[in-house]
Amino acid sequence: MTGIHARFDLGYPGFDLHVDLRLPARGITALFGPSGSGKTTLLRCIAGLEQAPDGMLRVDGVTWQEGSSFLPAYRRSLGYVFQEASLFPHLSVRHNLEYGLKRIRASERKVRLDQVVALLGLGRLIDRQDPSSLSGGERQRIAIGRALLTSPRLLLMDEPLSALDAASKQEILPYLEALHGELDIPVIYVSHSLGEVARLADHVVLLEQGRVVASGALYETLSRLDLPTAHLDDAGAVIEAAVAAQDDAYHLTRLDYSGGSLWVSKVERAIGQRVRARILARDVSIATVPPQGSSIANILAARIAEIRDESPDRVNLRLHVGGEFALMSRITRRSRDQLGLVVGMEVFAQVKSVALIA
Amino acid sequence: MTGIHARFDLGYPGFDLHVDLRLPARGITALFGPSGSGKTTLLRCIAGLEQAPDGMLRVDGVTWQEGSSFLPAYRRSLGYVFQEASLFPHLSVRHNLEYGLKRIRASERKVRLDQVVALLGLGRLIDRQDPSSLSGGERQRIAIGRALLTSPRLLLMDEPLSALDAASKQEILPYLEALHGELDIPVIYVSHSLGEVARLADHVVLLEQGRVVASGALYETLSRLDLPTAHLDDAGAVIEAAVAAQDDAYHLTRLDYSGGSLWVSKVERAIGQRVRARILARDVSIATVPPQGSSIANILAARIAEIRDESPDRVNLRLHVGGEFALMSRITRRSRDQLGLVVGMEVFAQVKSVALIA
Amino acid sequence: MESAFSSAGLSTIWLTFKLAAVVTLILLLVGTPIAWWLARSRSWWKGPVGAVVALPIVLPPTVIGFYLLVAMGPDGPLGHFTQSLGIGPLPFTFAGLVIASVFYSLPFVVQPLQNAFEMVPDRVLETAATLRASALDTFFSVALPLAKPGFLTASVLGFAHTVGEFGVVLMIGGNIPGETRVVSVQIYDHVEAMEYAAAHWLSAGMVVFAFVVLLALYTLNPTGRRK
Amino acid sequence: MESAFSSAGLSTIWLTFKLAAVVTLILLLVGTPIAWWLARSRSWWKGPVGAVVALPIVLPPTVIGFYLLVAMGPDGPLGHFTQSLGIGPLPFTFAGLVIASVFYSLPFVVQPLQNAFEMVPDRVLETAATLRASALDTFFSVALPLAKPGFLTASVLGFAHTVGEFGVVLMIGGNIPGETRVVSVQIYDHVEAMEYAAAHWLSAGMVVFAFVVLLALYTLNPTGRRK
Amino acid sequence: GQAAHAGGKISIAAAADLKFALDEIVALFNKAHPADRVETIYGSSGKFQTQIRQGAPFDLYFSADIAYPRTLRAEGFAASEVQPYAVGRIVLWSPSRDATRMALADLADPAIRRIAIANPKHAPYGKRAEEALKAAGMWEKVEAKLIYGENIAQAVQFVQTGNAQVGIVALSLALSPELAKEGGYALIPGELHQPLQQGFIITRRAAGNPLAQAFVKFMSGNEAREIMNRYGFVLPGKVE
Ligand SMILES: Nc1ncnc2c1ncn2[C@@H]1O[C@H](COP(=O)(O)OP(=O)(O)OP(=O)(O)O)[C@@H](O)[C@H]1O
Ligand SMILES: Nc1ncnc2c1ncn2[C@@H]1O[C@H](COP(=O)(O)OP(=O)(O)OP(=O)(O)O)[C@@H](O)[C@H]1O
Ligand SMILES: [Mg+2]
Ligand SMILES: [Mg+2]
Repeated sequence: MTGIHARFDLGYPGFDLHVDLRLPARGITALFGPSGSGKTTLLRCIAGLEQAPDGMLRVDGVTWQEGSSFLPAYRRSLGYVFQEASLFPHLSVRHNLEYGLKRIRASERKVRLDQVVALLGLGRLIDRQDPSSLSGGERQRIAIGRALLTSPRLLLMDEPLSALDAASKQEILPYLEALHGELDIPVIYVSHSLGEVARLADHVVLLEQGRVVASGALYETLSRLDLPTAHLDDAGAVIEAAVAAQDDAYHLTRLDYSGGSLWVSKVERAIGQRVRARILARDVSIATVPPQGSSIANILAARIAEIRDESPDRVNLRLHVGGEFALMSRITRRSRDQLGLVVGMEVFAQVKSVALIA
Repeated sequence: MTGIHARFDLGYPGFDLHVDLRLPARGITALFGPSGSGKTTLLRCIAGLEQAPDGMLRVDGVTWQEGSSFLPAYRRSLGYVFQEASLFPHLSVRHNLEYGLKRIRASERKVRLDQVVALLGLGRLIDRQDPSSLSGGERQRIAIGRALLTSPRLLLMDEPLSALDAASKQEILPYLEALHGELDIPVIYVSHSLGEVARLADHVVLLEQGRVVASGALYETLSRLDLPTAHLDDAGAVIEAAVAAQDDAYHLTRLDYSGGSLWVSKVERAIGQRVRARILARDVSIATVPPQGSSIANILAARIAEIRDESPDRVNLRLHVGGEFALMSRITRRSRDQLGLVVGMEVFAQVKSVALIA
Repeated sequence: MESAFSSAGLSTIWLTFKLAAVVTLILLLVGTPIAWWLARSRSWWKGPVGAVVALPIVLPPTVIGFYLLVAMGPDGPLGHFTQSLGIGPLPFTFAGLVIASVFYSLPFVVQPLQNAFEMVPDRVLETAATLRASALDTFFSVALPLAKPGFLTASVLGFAHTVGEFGVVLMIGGNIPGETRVVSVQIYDHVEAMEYAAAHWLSAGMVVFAFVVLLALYTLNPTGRRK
Repeated sequence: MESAFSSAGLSTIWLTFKLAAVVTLILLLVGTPIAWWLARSRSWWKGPVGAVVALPIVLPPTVIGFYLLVAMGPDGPLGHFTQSLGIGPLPFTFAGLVIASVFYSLPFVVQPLQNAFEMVPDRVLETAATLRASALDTFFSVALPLAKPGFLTASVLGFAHTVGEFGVVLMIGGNIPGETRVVSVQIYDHVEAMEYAAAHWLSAGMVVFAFVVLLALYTLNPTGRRK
Repeated sequence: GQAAHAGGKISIAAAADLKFALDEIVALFNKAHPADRVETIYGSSGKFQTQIRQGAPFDLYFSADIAYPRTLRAEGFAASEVQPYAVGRIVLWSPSRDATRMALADLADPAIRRIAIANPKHAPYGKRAEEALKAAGMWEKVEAKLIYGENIAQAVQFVQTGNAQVGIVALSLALSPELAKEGGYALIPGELHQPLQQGFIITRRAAGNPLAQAFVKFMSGNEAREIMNRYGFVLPGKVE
């Protein structure tokens, strides 16, 4: 009975949430959907901040809500990073950070203050007295740290990174990943950014108008051409590969996966270790003859498994390598016709860029 | 004496803002910089919410602040969208929207309520009574609308879109563009997203630790390899081109510019009209021989003008076509060496994807 | 024994109501700017002014009444002033009662208003400024509505305190029927005269009336919580 | 003529201070949960309870004193109760004074607290809950500090009102030197006995003392504005 | 508890008009009984009556009239008979005009805008003032000018502060050093009103208290009577 099972029905005038979800007990679940689709409402139900009548919530076999029994929010071992950072205005930055930490048993403290301070870059901020004078990004980083410091068994994050610049994001993301890797805290993560989702998530839930449109493993969900995600600019495939070789001179690493081999920026891992990478559909071009003298290092021989219109001018392709799903590609309709691409055809996939994400 | 001239010195413990900026009187200026670099502080100074002593601010020849004279915020014809949407909690959505509208002379009203409602998708929300029950994105859309409805002479936007999903962003961006095109309101726009910046901005200001690191036209600034922006994932060139031909069957448009010709998704504009497009460095690959049978439709003969290390494994290239800057490209160091790329060499630039942005 | 509901009784009730209403109105008018200034100013004077405003509470009403009587009397500074205006001395007049009650109840109005104004976030005021609202406009269109619970409290405390107060009123008013005899004084008289039945009736009437008014206030004006 | 600073005078001042301090403490202890409930509950009872709490203000103090005296007296319901506990009747004792003052000043404490609690945003309370703070813990660690301006006001109003009040005190306390004679009653006595000099001195002392205390409160405890 | 014999203590609840006289008497008594303490509490007679019913710790009750102690006696709160100790008189008093030559009829003078009396409803002196005004046929003429003090002391204050020109007050107050230096008075003929009989009782709690008995005895002694006389109280010849 591990995993999270959530069933909520909640109506507001003009909106109702109607979900019945099973989520894995580990890893990061991305909650993805347009503005007003009920993402925040769902998180609030899970946190026990919204009391959905007849709701049901079980986390790792422990019932948090069912029928008339309702575990109050503070008894739920969860961390919540709100969409709008809500620091306690009367507490210094340090006391904000320590607020939750002090309230859990010493034996439960798996995340240390100095760890969080170092990883979220809070050193310059921790002695500030007045949180209202912090910048937007600073506030949000502190709110994240504060939630992490409760060493929760479930972490709910409502667009935690949207107020951050790319550089801060790049610094924090690895920590969130590590957190999940090391501490095994399941995370439900609301994001508008498919990039973030792909980088972080193991599981994806697509919400639309309060209903679950799709829920599944990241690899499957993001590679499905029939879902709304396929139309996003950032659509693409997420693959799991093993470190196969290192090229120290050029700072490159070769990854092997079911779909072939890819050269990526140096990965500081031992040979054989598994990593996750993301290949955007728009970064994959197709050639019918083996490309020559090109800066594109990654070229895979692939077979077209599916072609689907993405927009009036573009199509999405699913590509298989050795019978298995390997890549998604987005090209113009004209290129499809000029190259005469049809399902089943053998082609060369040129991968311009691979984003290593875990 | 058109344009904005701002000079502010403001110190907080541990931070000081020290800027002397000249911005164009029209178009969108992007304010770009890491968290805590002073973007919000600068906007607040411009808005008159922060009173920097000895500050100076002239907008289109009108002095808003200088020496001891200080125009209070409410006398400055500007719109301000705060980083955290701050709707009036006691007013309905409609009254929030109309708050500023009512306070300007009828003759100054250039933006209509129904226009804003339609363009920001507020129809379903306008009759809501309690703004605190809105979702994060809904709140932000209303805050944007409210600011627009004052038909300001200067619009300050502090990460207005960060709380919005990609789809909403895509809907709102054209409106902001149109606004700027039609109403000729200069906008200062804080953003963490280089994509947004490139799409919207004409002018870019890079801020770091309260200092202006660079300030200049979008094209120049974003194509400079020596600025921090060159290291961003989204680095690339922004070009201005003319509509040269339409391919209705495939829904494509050919753009001509000083750097050559590019095929892009259909642009609904007349032949000869000028548009702006953005080409990410990572979308541009290099070939030393003319590529064959490739889905990449856009191939330009170019000359390497500059090569600069971007990271241990990658380099950025500036490419010229016909003696003028045309493209930026990001490739691995290994590819550079394998292909023997050096400055001055003639190559083929393969452009996988072009984002049309205006 | 005078019944509470005789015509004299009715005039007393009417007078009380009129006094409390006028006093509450003046209190709100006078107290609001003071409270606003106390809440938002960073001046050094804030402390002293706040303390002075709160002072009248610590003195027993009759004593305040006495001092006011001296000050408003023909030889007092206020008396001189009003006489020079040709109004004549204020004691034993309705106007005198009003002024004395305002003075005495001011802290009960200023304090809750000050609190409420302090709780209005700077951000919404700034937002209003960027939407072209002048300070005054912002005050009326944003600060005032957001401080509504404070106004409710201030009005209730001010009104009720004026109704209930009788030390000052007795001293300044002189208990003149139809002119300065208000219900509180009347009940006091009944109790002193051991006309307990009349006192009970009048007290019960006051309590019921107050209860109904307060209930209506609280129910019709639910002072929403902050989200 | 008794001087304000004779030993009897000092005991009166000490008694006043003790009474006001004890009453303020009890008022805060009793008023806080009531105010919290009034501020946060959505119960139907909110209106009626709020109205009842506010009621004591509308009755003249002497009249409240009279009813309390009867209720607490040997034949009153409260008197029966205290006698059955073996405490004996409360009137004319310090305890009786305390109870009466608490009853009378309760609205002055509950109202500002209620306001302050209403102004605490739901969001910070929710945040505390997600950080493992129980309702009680949240109350003490978040709501209370955020409601500080309300507590300041409540304490000032409660304390000052207890010091200044004398109608109830005179009735319930019986003006017994060293036991229930507080400064307000003392000043009242002086004025009634036309011992104006003594009344002036004592009043001036009270005012100066109150001013100093209030000034210290306001200056040391700047009730920060909301950002 | 009961006052002890040696080092005993009693409290006297006394009507406010007794203030000056009683303070002197108590001072004398204390000199004669250095080990004992007598405390006086002045206030409204009606309030005292209510409080004694509710168990107030007063040993002697000197009322400003005789009806209150009689009621208490009838209800069983007294440990002694009701003893008249003085008859009060009322006077016209004014610091701003020459009251010594004034009569009730002069109150119609339009220069006199306000006349202060104690509230006839519950203050004995006010009641007598009303009776006197009615008997003199002046009531209708002056009713609109009347302002009512909570008690006789407040009526005096209205006049003292200049807010009323004339007051009908207790002779004992007019004779007090404080007022005597401010203005003169004219005695209102005693036949215009009921006598202001004032009586006292020993309360139930002081039954058998020797100090209370001693004070009562002292009260009827010559020294005390002389003081009472000086403050304008007519003394009863005998116990009722
Ligand atoms: N109390 C309420 N009363 C009425 N409608 C509500 C209430 N609370 C939420 N809603 C509506 O429910 C919908 C879902 O809100 P929610 O905050 O869950 O959206 P979201 O998916 O988090 O959106 P965003 O990405 O913009 O934050 C919105 O349309 C919102 O307006
Ligand atoms: N009143 C203040 N006292 C002290 N430091 C302050 C104050 N106001 C702002 N700062 C500091 O000044 C710096 C700049 O803040 P600002 O809000 O302008 O940053 P920003 O560029 O908008 O960042 P973000 O992208 O995170 O919103 C921050 O480090 C902030 O902590
Ligand atoms: Mg949301
Ligand atoms: Mg900012």
